Amino acid sequence: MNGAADLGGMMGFGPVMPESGEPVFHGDWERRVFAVTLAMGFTGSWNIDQSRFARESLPPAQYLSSSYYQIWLAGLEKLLLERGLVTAAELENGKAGSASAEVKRVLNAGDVGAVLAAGGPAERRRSEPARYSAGDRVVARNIHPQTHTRLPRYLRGHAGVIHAIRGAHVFPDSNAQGLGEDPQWLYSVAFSARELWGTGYPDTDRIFADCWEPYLERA
Amino acid sequence: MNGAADLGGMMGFGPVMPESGEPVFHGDWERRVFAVTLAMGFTGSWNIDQSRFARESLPPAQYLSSSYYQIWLAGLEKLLLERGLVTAAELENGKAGSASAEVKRVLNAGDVGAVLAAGGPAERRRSEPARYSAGDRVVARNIHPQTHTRLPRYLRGHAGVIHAIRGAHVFPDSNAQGLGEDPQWLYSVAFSARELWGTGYPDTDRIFADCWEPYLERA
Amino acid sequence: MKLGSSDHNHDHSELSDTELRIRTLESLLAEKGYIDPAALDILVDTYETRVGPRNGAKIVAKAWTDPAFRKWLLDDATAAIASLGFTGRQGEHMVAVENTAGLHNMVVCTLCSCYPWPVLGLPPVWYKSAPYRSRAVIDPRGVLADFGVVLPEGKSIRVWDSTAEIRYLVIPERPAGTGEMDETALAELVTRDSMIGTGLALAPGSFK
Amino acid sequence: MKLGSSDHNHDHSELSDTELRIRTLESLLAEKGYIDPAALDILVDTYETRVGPRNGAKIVAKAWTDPAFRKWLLDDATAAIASLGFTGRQGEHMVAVENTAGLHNMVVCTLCSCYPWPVLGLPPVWYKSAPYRSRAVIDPRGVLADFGVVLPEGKSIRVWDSTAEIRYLVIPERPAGTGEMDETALAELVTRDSMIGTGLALAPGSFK
Repeated sequence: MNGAADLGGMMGFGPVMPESGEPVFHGDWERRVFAVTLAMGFTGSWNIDQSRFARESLPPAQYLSSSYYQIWLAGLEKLLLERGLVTAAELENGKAGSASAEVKRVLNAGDVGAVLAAGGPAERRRSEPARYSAGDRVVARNIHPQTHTRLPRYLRGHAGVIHAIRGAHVFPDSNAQGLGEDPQWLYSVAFSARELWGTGYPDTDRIFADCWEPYLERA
Repeated sequence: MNGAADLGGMMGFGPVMPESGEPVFHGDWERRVFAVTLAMGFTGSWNIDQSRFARESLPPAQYLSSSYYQIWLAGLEKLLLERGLVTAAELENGKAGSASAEVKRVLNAGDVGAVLAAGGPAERRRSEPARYSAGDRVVARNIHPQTHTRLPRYLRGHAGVIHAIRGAHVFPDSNAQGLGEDPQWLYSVAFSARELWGTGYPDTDRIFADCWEPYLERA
Repeated sequence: MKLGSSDHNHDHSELSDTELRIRTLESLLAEKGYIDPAALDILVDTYETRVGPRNGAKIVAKAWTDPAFRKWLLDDATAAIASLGFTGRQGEHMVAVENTAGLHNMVVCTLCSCYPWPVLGLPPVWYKSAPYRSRAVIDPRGVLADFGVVLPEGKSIRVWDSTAEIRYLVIPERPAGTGEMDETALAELVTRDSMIGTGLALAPGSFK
Repeated sequence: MKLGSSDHNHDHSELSDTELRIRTLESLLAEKGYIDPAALDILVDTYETRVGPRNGAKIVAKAWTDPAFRKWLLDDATAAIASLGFTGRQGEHMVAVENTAGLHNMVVCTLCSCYPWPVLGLPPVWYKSAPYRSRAVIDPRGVLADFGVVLPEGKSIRVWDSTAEIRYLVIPERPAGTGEMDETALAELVTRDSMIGTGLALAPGSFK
């Protein structure tokens, strides 16, 4: 979707200002939002692309006016309600008022280390060969889905060169809609800064993005 | 600039919901913001393109979280401070604490009718002939100025057809920077919905925008 | 209402802050001699009570009944509209676009809130809001559905993004069964939304 | 801090609302049997005290001193990094990009906050914020200037937008005058920002 999260090339946000001290978390509430989000993700009630979409589809004013972990919390609440894991009344008063839903897994303290170490690889097998090779000229398609996509708006319609093949990976545009992983070849594509933004950039500056095959067509 | 005001094609804002009754103003404060903004505009301390830029360059979170006349008020305060017509301390306590600046004109009650009737035409003479004619195929340039422009992001890089010549008009990109009116030929350009947004649109749907000659190049 | 939402409620504490700021600012600017408070009252009265979409409705009704005026309006809207006495601020350069059996026009300003004040008055809140400005160009049929309008299959849409100082007035289709009606009666069928393109003219008998 | 600003202050009343919501939510989810509170403590402890940019610094220092490891890291970063014991969540597919005399690399995630957790820990606030995400791709030299970094004339920039599950680690240039230093000492020169590409490795003697 063309949402507030698709920030590449936007202006008006001011300078980048690192904070002093840079604590990992700012207050205990951030610790809890982080950990509850990870633990609920482990239950298998949604996939990573669905959790990203839950955040990026927040109303743009809310997205930009919230802090990072406030966005996580709002996204988590949305997913919990959508999946029927909690009711609005339960969220409101913090007490279970209905039977629990079935979840696939629960993250137990004893398993955290192994679960984090395993991670969640996105690479999959795909029987069809990759359509493009390093050096091929491609164009990012001009798509504007209402649903989740990882093709940023600033790349659409622009020409680039295949830099490398990353393997076949879960396709977020499908996975976020619950339509299956539909693995697709993933490419590192090099776009020149001049192509994306116009004159005024050194000829050799490049922006690289990882683009799934359905995002691309041959130039 | 690629700011929050450049809304064409963005998603996530919800449905269009007309309010019941539709009062022209919602409370007296809206009346006063409207009228003070018009009256201060008449003083000649800034032009219309500068006032638009003052609004669209507000921080995006503020722009989207404010109501329309709150944006006008914030833009007006910014212009008053930038032009030295008021000081921050004066804004704070509402009392003049320094000499008034010179302004070109003051809008008196007796002149309002004539001033509104006259308006502020933007058409100017330009000695060079128009470069394009109706039917010419053009492409909107892929520009990303930090400064004011009236070429929306959703048109950039896309091909269209000259529909009509509107005359030579004040060029906002120059005027907003205080670099003079620099009149340029203005064209109505027709873009097909499919060209802008991809498949899924009727072949004959069109989006028309008024584009100054420097925004265009021959296709 | 937040520009970025569909919700018409104001946050109360923010509102009182805004109310205080504009009161303070107005008295400051008057004290400094930049504004004449009496002029402000006239500005407000002009757009709150005198200028509004009845002006546009007269133009449309005349175009429906007077072929020469219709042609003039389509050829040089600024002059044709001025002949009825509607001129001035935010209507300096007018263009009229006509709906037909095969074509529906809709007007938006994606970048701010450009709107033809002399013929329609000040724009409604939704016209200035992010939901309308964002979707009118990418999903005009979805926007029309929000207004309860469904176009016949095969009708094309033209969306006019008011990116310059040209202001657009839509001439809606004249409803069927109005052959006997005079200009004054016809003007009653011309809604504001039908002149923006988010509505159609009313069928005779359907208005109160 | 609002995502859309550079200001690190929190609005206090919003914060207490958020604090209450997450407390309420955590106890609800525990009551419903979806989460094990003890697991949460371990998750927090892992990323607050155990995983951080010292992991990345070890990798870089080894690449600076061990040509075979450097080659392995550039050819198959996931495996090379795993050989040092750093694996797992948000580092499943690693790519290392090397700065040279002619080339500077910088990593961003314009769409959210993708970042190589096993080697750098959780991202700093600025990495996740709108100022960085918006400008890194359109104005990388301006962003570097915000960090006090000015690249030599003629050096090219490569910005890596983390749009998929590939995570990027920048190998900064080894500072001059470090020929005698061992891996442990070199790792001290490798700042977190130098591995994102918003900083350079420290000159010897410049760190405390």
